[in-house]
Amino acid sequence: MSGTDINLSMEPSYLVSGGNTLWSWLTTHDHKRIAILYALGITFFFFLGGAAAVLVRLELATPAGDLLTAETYNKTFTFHGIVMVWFFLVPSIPTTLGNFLVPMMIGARDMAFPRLNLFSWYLYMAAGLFTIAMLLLGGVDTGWTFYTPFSTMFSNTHVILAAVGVFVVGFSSILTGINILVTVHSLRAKGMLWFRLPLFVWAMYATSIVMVLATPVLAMTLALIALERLAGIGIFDPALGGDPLLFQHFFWFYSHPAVYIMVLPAMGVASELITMGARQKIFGYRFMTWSMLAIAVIGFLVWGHHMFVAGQSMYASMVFSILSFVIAVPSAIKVFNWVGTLYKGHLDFHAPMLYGLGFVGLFMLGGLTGLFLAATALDVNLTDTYFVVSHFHYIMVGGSVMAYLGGIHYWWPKITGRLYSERLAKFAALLMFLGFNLTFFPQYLLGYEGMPRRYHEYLPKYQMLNVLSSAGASILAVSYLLPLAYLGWSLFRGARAGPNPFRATGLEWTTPSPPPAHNFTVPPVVTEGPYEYRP
Amino acid sequence: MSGSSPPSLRSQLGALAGLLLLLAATAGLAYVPMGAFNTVVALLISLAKTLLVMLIFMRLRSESAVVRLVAIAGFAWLAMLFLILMADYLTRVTLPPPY
Amino acid sequence: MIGFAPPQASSFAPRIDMLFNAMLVLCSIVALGVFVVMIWFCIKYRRGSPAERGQRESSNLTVELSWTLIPFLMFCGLFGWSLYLWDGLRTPPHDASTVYVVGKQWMWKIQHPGGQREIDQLHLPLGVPTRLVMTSQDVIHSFYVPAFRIKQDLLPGRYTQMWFTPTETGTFDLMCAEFCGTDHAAMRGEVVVMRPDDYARWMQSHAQVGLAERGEMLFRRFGCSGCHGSGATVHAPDLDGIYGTTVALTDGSVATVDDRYLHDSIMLPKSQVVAGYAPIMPSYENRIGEEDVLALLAYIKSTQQPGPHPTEPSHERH
Amino acid sequence: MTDLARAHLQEQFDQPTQQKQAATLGMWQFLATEVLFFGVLFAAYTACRYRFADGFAEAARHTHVVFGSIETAVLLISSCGAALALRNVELGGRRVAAALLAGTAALGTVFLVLHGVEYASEYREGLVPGLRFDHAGPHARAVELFYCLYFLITGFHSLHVIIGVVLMTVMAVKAWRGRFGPGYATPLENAALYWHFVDIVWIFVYPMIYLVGRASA
Repeated sequence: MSGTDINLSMEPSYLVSGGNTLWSWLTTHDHKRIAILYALGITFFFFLGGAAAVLVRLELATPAGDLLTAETYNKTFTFHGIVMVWFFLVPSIPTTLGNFLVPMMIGARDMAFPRLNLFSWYLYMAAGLFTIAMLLLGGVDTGWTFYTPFSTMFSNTHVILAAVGVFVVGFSSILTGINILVTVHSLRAKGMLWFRLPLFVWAMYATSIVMVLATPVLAMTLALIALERLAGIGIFDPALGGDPLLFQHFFWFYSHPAVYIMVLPAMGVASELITMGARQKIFGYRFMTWSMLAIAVIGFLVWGHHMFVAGQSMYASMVFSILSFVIAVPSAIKVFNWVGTLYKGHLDFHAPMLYGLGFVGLFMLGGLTGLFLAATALDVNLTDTYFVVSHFHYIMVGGSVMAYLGGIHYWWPKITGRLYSERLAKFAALLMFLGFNLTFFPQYLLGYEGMPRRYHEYLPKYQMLNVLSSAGASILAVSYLLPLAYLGWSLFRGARAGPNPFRATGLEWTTPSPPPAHNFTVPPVVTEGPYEYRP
Repeated sequence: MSGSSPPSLRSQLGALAGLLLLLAATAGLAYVPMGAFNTVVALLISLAKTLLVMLIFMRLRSESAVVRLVAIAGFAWLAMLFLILMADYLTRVTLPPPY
Repeated sequence: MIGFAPPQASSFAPRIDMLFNAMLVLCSIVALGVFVVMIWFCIKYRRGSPAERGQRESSNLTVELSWTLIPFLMFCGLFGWSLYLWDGLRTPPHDASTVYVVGKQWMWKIQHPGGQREIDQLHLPLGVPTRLVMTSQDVIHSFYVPAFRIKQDLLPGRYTQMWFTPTETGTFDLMCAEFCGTDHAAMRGEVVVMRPDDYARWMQSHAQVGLAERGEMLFRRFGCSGCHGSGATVHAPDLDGIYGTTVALTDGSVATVDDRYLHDSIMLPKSQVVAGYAPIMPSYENRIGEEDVLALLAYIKSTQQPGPHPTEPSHERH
Repeated sequence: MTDLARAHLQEQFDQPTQQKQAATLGMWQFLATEVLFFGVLFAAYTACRYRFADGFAEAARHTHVVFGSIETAVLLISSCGAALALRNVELGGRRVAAALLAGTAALGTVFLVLHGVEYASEYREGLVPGLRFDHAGPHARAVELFYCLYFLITGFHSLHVIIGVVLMTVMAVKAWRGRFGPGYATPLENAALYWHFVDIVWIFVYPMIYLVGRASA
């Protein structure tokens, strides 16, 4: 896609230049190194949150609450939620792949604010420390949703510490969002018009809008929770005249758009994976970009569908219901366009492509079940049951994690300069797809049977499906550990990757792998749109 | 604040005079009984003051379209929050206590 | 999922299941269609396959618009159908019999109009529209009966309601669906739906003292009578026959003694102090349950001379 | 472009104008997030006031409207000071700009002192929820809620003023040392934008806190 040919140069790669001391990494301003710093933190938290999930699934293998006490169980799923949402899913793609690729894809030397970029990593780590401290001191048992008045007046756990952790990580998220938005606005290479941007960049752009405009609301709301515990102000406390529903409104004003913070980047990654695998242009490029922007905006108007039975006005519920149906339209457009992209292609089933196809399938199943929850009359029965649990895991684990790993596999040669075992990677992708469905499909049935979520013990009639789910979870766990092993191995023993092992389009593939410190030796000039694959 | 020449002294001092006048107006009008319109008037005056500050002190007049869009976005999103939040409160039917 | 559905035991259940199944069929068709097309493309257009390719368009407005508008119209239809059911779910009929539910960590306290009280059990007659008026004493709970396909949160400091008509006799699971603390999972109970004659017999055998009599008992047990009773030495207002009158408050305003006022005077005695009295009454907030306040209020009301009530006390209808 | 601007050019940018536009855009985005930060408090205020209209009117009548009005004027004038300082720098000035910035910081301090006096008198009047609150009457709860929000909103705003005063002081020193000139004043511009934003927040706080229920007393 670029007018210049491959920028092969003798410049040392970013992994080497600037020295390789610990200090050089901790003070780096290079967006690629910061992406790797983030990747380390995110991987750590992913497995930490995953360990909590393993405990939850083990406990739920039998109906009796025998493995963990009720209190420990509650702390475990809360920890799982907090870590996975704020320390893995929200930052995962934007801070690693986004940080690494956005400047490269638009032909820039770095992010617009490199120091701010590093600072937001430190914020992320500081927030992580708060969260670890919270865990070590005994955890928190409110659920990741912090519903009042339980979190403010009744819980005796470390709610303030947890809230501070999330508050700080929120700032990290805001700063990342601002950085990406400004970078895309001001640092595009010559000829990189808006509608020549790869869809991944568009996805990061839409995500950043949501991050910047939604996160402050969460931060302030959690600050209010902390103050309510500390100083006894009563804005959310009915005993003092406050309204717990006000908390839910504020919380979901962030936390519903946060779902789009998690899935929009995944959509961007999937678009890259599928065009590469199909070796042709994305079908309906403009519809893809507009639908992402539409999701980012409409995503702010649907939060009340979490509150259909919470006691909000029935008229407000009607409005939220129709808007929730409406936001399914752009998601549907995207699924159809991905499938359309396969039409008349030359399909190569590399591991990244398998992840991409897996993402489309699982995202679609998660999205379709979302329709059931958007329908007020059905939501009354299904909300707060395992149906909801399964629905959002399909979107976040089936969707986002699948796409995140697909992206890691796709750009791994670019990031590290090494190739991994393609056969193992394909096997892991298939295993993940199967393990995931075995874990979470039974949960749809459980929810339909009426098993409420956040139950430490349950009625014996639900056991069969729970055992299936726990069995699936063990397969899923293996499929997550596998990439850790073979990707780790490839770091040291993998074959050297050329600049473009997938013969993909995009500016990031025009520089050596791993790229030099400032990405391009010659500033690239762009003359055509993305995904100009030639068979 | 891209590349344009600095604004005139008159515009800055004029804006300040306008702001102080509006301050006097809003303080005075608060004591005139107008029912619900007291709040409406107070908010309209606040809006006028905000526009003065943003357009003249913050020089939004000479900024690029993107910056103006960002400046509006913050308020627009806040409006969404207010609109739907209050839609709930305004249409909520409180169930009378049964005792 | 038809095989997994819990029993349909309320008038809503079949109608909600019908919408669910309709959506299920629709979504299954879409999902299956997409999967089939995806797999078909994957096989047909795999690298090196002999399939004819020609020039594929990069976009096609007709195609895009059709897969934008068709889902949209479909969604509007589903929304309308769901709205129709929703309206029914939210509008209790006027002749519904009312049962009070108080949620508390971690139990359900039920109070029938005739004074019968139960914990974690709710006995109901078959075929009678029932309205539950609910509140919580501490955190948010949620009253969930899967067999009835209904759920409603219970909020502290506020009343919420839900209604249904049981259509099957039997025992159905009742669960708390909103996370409410340590023993959330143990906050379960059962709804027992009985034939009307069985129900009448059950009510008879569990008849307890009426609400007002219980209130009188509590009036003594909580020590209210020590100050407010006749012959008390402490300077406190006499409550006999006070309901429905107006009292002057220390801040010069006047309050009508209604349900709200009495409730607040027990729970927040400092907020409205009657003129001529010192604000010495301790707050009973967090010390007595909402269901006891109900009984106390019934007692205070019963001390008044027969006459027109400012509001008809609904639980004394029987 | 001046040498001053060239000297501050970071390697990811090609042109000083590009860098300046990026900084301005970033600052405005930060201010948009700030709008939503304060917006939560304002939304909470609106919801509570809708539920307890009379109580809020009663509570607001206990605020010190004279103090509030003077504080508003002080902030408005200081905002103008910051704008004039920037203008002066762009015209090549140094001493006047530094003086104006110092004046801005001083006015910010005056604002804080006035607010401190206000808080102290509220403590004396028993209007501080949690510490000393002895307002009674039918609206006691609503009044308490109002003062919770009052301390939250004004406290959070004062925190911003404190940051602003520090920023303005730093900018005054930098301007005095000639770190800015007609071609390069980005830090000063962004600091001024921040200060104006703090001013805007107060423009809304003032009628919401001090002017409610004045006509119906």
